[in-house]
Amino acid sequence: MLQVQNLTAGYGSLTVLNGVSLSLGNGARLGVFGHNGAGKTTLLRCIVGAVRPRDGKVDLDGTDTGVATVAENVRRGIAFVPQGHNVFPNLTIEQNLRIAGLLFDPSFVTQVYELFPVLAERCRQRAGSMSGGEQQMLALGMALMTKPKWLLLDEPSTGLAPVIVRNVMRRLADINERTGVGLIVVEQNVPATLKMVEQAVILRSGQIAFQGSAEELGRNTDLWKWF
Amino acid sequence: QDAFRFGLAMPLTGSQALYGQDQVKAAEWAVAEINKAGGVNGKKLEMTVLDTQADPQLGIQMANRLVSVEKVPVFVTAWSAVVKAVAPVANDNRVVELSVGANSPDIAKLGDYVYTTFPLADIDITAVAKYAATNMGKKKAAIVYINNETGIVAAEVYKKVFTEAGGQVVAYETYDPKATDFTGPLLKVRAANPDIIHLQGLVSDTPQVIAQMRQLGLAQPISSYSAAYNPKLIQQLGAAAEGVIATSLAPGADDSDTVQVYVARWSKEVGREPNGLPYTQYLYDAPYLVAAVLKSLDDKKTPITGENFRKEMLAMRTFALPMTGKTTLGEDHTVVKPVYLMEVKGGKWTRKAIVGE
Amino acid sequence: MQDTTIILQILWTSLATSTYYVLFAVAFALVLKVTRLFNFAQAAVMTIAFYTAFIAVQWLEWPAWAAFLLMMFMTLAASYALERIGFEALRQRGVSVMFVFVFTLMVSEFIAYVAMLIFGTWPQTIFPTIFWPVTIVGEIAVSGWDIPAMAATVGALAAFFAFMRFTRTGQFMIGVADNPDLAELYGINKRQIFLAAMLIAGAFVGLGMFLYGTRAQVLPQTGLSLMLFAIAATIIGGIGNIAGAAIAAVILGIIQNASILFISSEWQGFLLYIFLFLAIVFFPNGLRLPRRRGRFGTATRDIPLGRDAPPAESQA
Amino acid sequence: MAGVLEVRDLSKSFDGIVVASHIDLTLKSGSIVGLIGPNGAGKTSLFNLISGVVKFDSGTVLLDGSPLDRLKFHQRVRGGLSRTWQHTRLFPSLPVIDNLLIATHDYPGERLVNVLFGRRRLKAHDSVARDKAVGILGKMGLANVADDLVSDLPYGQQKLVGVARALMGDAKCLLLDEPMAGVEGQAYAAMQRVVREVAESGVAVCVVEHNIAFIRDLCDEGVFMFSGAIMARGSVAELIRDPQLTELYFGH
Amino acid sequence: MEYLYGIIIIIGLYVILATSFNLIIGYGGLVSIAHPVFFALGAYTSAVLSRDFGAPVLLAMLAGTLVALLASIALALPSLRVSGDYLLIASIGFQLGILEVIKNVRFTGGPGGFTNIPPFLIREFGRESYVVLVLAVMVAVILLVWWISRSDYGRAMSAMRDDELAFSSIGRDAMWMKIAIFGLGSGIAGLAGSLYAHYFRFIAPEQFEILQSSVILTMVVVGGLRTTWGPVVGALLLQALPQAISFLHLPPSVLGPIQGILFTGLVLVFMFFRPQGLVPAKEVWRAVQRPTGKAGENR
Ligand SMILES: Nc1ncnc2c1ncn2[C@@H]1O[C@H](COP(=O)(O)OP(=O)(O)OP(=O)(O)O)[C@@H](O)[C@H]1O
Ligand SMILES: Nc1ncnc2c1ncn2[C@@H]1O[C@H](COP(=O)(O)OP(=O)(O)OP(=O)(O)O)[C@@H](O)[C@H]1O
Ligand SMILES: [Mg+2]
Ligand SMILES: [Mg+2]
Repeated sequence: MLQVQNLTAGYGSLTVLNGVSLSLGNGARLGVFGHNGAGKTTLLRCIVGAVRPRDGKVDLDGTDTGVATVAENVRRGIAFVPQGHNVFPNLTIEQNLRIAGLLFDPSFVTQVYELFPVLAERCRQRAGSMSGGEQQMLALGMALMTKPKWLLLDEPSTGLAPVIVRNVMRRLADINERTGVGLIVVEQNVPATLKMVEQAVILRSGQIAFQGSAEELGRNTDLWKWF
Repeated sequence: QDAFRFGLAMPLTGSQALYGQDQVKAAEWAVAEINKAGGVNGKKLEMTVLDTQADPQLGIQMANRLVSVEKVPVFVTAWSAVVKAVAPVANDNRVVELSVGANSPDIAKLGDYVYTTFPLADIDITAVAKYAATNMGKKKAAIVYINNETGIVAAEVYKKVFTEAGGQVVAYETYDPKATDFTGPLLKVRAANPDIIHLQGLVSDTPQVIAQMRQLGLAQPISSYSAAYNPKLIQQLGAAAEGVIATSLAPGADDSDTVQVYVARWSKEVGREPNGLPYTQYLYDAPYLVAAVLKSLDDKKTPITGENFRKEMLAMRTFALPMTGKTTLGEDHTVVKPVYLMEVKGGKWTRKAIVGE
Repeated sequence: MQDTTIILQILWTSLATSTYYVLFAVAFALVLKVTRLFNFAQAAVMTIAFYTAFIAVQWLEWPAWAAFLLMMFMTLAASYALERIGFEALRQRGVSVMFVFVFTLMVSEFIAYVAMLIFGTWPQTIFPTIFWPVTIVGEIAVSGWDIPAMAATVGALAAFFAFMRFTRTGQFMIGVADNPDLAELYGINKRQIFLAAMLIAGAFVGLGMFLYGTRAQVLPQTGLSLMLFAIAATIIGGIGNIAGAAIAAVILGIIQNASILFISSEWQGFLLYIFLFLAIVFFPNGLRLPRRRGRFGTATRDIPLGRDAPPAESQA
Repeated sequence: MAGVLEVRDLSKSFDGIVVASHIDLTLKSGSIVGLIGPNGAGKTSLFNLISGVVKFDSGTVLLDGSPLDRLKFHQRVRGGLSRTWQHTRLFPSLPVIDNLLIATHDYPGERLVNVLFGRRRLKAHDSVARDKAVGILGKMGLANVADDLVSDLPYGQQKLVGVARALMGDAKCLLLDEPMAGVEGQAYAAMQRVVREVAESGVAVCVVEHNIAFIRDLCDEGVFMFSGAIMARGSVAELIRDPQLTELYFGH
Repeated sequence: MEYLYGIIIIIGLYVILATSFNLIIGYGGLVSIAHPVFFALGAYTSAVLSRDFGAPVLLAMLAGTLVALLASIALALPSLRVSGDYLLIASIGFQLGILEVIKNVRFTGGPGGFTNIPPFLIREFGRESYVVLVLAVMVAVILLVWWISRSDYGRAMSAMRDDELAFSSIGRDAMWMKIAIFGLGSGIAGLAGSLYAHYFRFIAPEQFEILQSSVILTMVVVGGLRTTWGPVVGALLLQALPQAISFLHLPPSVLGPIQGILFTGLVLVFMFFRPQGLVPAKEVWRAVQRPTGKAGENR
């Protein structure tokens, strides 16, 4: 269970999230949408513990992740793929993956390579010299190395070719079904995301403007056509 | 006016503090003694101590302060760079600067108000060099010196004197003040195969250089100057210290009763011998010299100014001082003193000769 | 032949005396790599290490091994305190790299003054004597200090590189060195890693100071002047390249000593600085080991000294 | 009509990884070229080679007929080339408006002499530049964040600021690297309008994007890159229909 | 009050040094420690020219400034060509190397220092005139750096520090700008050096060692990097503090170390309680006038 209860958070004098509540059962798949600056990234950062909530809490199976450090939350099973600059640029691909998985299951590397064959080919290349899309794949792979219970993805499709996006979305759904990893995906690419999530949320200026099933949102296109 | 004042600007911190602090202590004892014996015509002698860190800039600040805040007619200072740097302050303000301990030969030429009561480098280095060439009969000398002012100047003096006395300098090597390994220069010395080696270093590196010399098989006699003259050297080098010659510009405990009492007082109150015993002896004497001049001025009821102090001091010219004996200020702003040559024999410093008595 | 003996002797002695420089350089390079700090407070740790050993041997008259253990303990304790009380607090306040640098400088000076107050300013050594017996091997004088010092240094370095290569903490250091905030996303506790780096560096400093203090005299401010060499080596070795720093330390030591064969000795000090200059012109990326691809510990990075630069862009 | 920017037989490889092989590309004044291709095809690298961030192995790049090979990055920009970055590379310690003000073609404030002795010129330039910047921000829907620090903006808006900054320099040739990645759909129309306007003013534009709809709606011509080489050219609609490219890139 | 004049002049010179150093390391983001060596070059050039070559003091001072400026460009050109960080290495090498040369050549007086430098103004107009001169230069330097940092140049410096590649991508030349900043800052240090030489009339190489670098760096950083008043406050405080401590009349036997402990201890305390410097800087470039657009709601 991941429960976000009446979460309020912000930076300095600015309040970004205002009383957001969510309740997700294990293995849930949630899509979060909203315009730029709606607070999507902030929501994910609160869940992983990188932003301290002003009010409310994030409850993961009975523990409050809002007060723990990021490292502790990650070890409890929350993985987070940030938006941009999300790999160790001076280490090789292989080093990146191994370090990401050291506390968990280093042998998982082979599965990541299977998911993204291009990473296996380039396993000795410096991550910083990879193309934008390749770095995005690596970041996803690294998050998977932590064998999470919850996978938080901040705009995972950014910079990925359409065919890869489709592939990634499909594989994520696949992993979710096989291992029961919960998914929270923040996306601008709504149609592609709606195909893989069950639940959907629209954030507007830090508040939940819509909450429901993916299908419902899919039908209601004028709700999302601007995202 | 119920007290006479003079200044003392010495390094109390920084790399030179090990000397500075002991020298200040010696001066303080002297002031206390003078006051116990009735002061200067019944008035107290007061000494203002300031820290120069042996740094010229700080030296100037402290000299300025002594001159314009404390308004002293005379101040005592040391360390060549500081002595030189504050010379304009003394000259411009007509306040006497007594250099006690700096030995750079330039000090004699710093201006009308700068005098030294400490013999300059020419004196003791000349003595060891001449002694090596004539008395010890050494023909080939090697000079190893630290690459700083004292090192360079002294090495030049040694070279000149030794050559003039008929010897030959076969190796002339320097090392960096920051060095911790001296193999290179020492091997060059070894290759030159000298009869005697003169080492001009600091207290902190001298034992190490000597240790390394002996380890590299350089068995020749080694001479040095007052930096080597301390008991620690023998402790740190053990048998390797045997035969090391050093100089002292002041009489030792064996030469004079006052010195014996003085050294005993160090052992009793501080638990060790002073760092650089001869220097502290000169510093002990400095307040006596100042007091003598002040007394004479006071007797004549002359106002105590730097100008009058200088005149009176030059008029008196000769002083009998407790630690270092008779001292005559020369026309050339310097003093001449006997040089005591010391040698390590049987694990102890023993006197080898007195030059220039 | 006389000349070869001289060269060999210089090589040998420089190699022996470079041991403590190597240890200081590696300690400095490690902290710089992992925490991105120019840790001048290493000089404070050096001072504490030395005077602890000095007290144990000369005042308490402990045997050498016990003194060494006590010294190591104090060194580690000092490193621990420095990290937990000093750096961590400053990090939390988000101060600039330059600020921490000045902080470390002040800590070193502070400790030097404290040492001066307690121990005076007379140069000291750990054991009463610094004269080591000499054996002549071939025509080369080998002092009794040389071999143990080299063995200890090589042993420590081997243990260190094995640690970096094979342990979790070692590998985490590499990650944290690259991007500490990102490392947290993989469950790595960066506080612990920073601490580990400081402690390992502390151990190197302790060992190095023991070697130094048994061979040369130490003053309260000796630590600070020894730092310069460590920094030069670290920079020439390529910032972030620990093995490079170690090798640069050895090479610098040898060159500085051997230079006497070619140039007049008063210009010897100048040579180190000429070297720093040449290093920029000819080895702009530092002395790099032949790059063994995909191994840990060989990747080099540029450390932004002023403020954190944005992460490297692809191909940029 | 000759191209503003001509890339001729350009090649580059890194340790055996070919990022550009014999690329020929002409960007004409007023036209918008869409550069597409799978991840790692070499699109960003091509921009890097053209702008001089990375040196190429062989070939030439001509801007207005004169070769760029010997010029440094900033000199090429001075010569009329402008580019954006795939990851935003803004100046985080400057407010949005200042990020733009500094990017004018002849920013006089970069010379100490002007700062000390040319106040009048600075002032004149500043007011012109400010009007221009406000205009561009307005068009991109960023007017209300003009005084914010860029580091406080959400990622999407940072991308927009990056494009706005590139527009300040009056370039002859504009290279946009994934301008829409991470940007909300709402900015779609604004971005289309702005880029089109720029092209209409005579600038040669090249856009890299994975958002195919955006490319389709905007570009006059499409170029498909694969493994460092240009594999196909034509109208974007044609490219999308190509079954081989669909297999490689668009997906089914 | 010669003592006071001396102190004022020293503080004034340190304010000049710290302010110009702030221009280099703070505003320019150029990590160099070689500032004292430009101070030395200015001092030595001016001293040698006026004493041994009979140059008029004013001209000699100008030459000192110029030599420092040119030397700084000679240092910056090769090292900045590679990468900004190499300036640090090069500056260490440069500083120690130049000092080594000063120690080993004859005409500088070697390690013993250079004495009898001709005075300036003092003979004719008294010490006060020199105090006025130094203070005037100080004010001019503060104003200059203030003006530069607030002008359009300040905006450019800020951008350059943030991201050099992006800076190139908008057509700005980072390399040239760094050289200009470094040259200007170092030239000012050279001027301070010549001012020093003709008042105190003795200079020695040991006055310009690395230790001096750390003193100036501490002034700038403890005072407040990238602020107008930070280096001024830093220089004032760090110069006045030891003076004040020395008036405490501590017993001479502990005087030295206790002074040092008090001084470094106080600086450490300042650092702990004012971690952004005594005059904290916003990490944000502040323009002379705020832009006309409406202010964002989040500030
Ligand atoms: N570090 C920060 N300091 C101050 N304000 C911030 C910071 N990060 C974000 N903000 C502000 O918080 C608000 C929400 O930002 P957030 O990054 O959560 O948006 P988002 O929904 O993820 O947008 P995008 O789709 O562009 O990524 C924005 O208005 C932004 O300006
Ligand atoms: N410095 C380098 N060293 C090695 N390989 C490199 C270097 N720079 C780029 N590459 C490789 O060249 C290829 C092309 O990269 P580029 O960034 O141009 O791709 P792209 O077409 O922009 O991809 P994306 O759409 O993912 O951004 C990638 O596979 C990348 O790994
Ligand atoms: Mg976001
Ligand atoms: Mg790309």
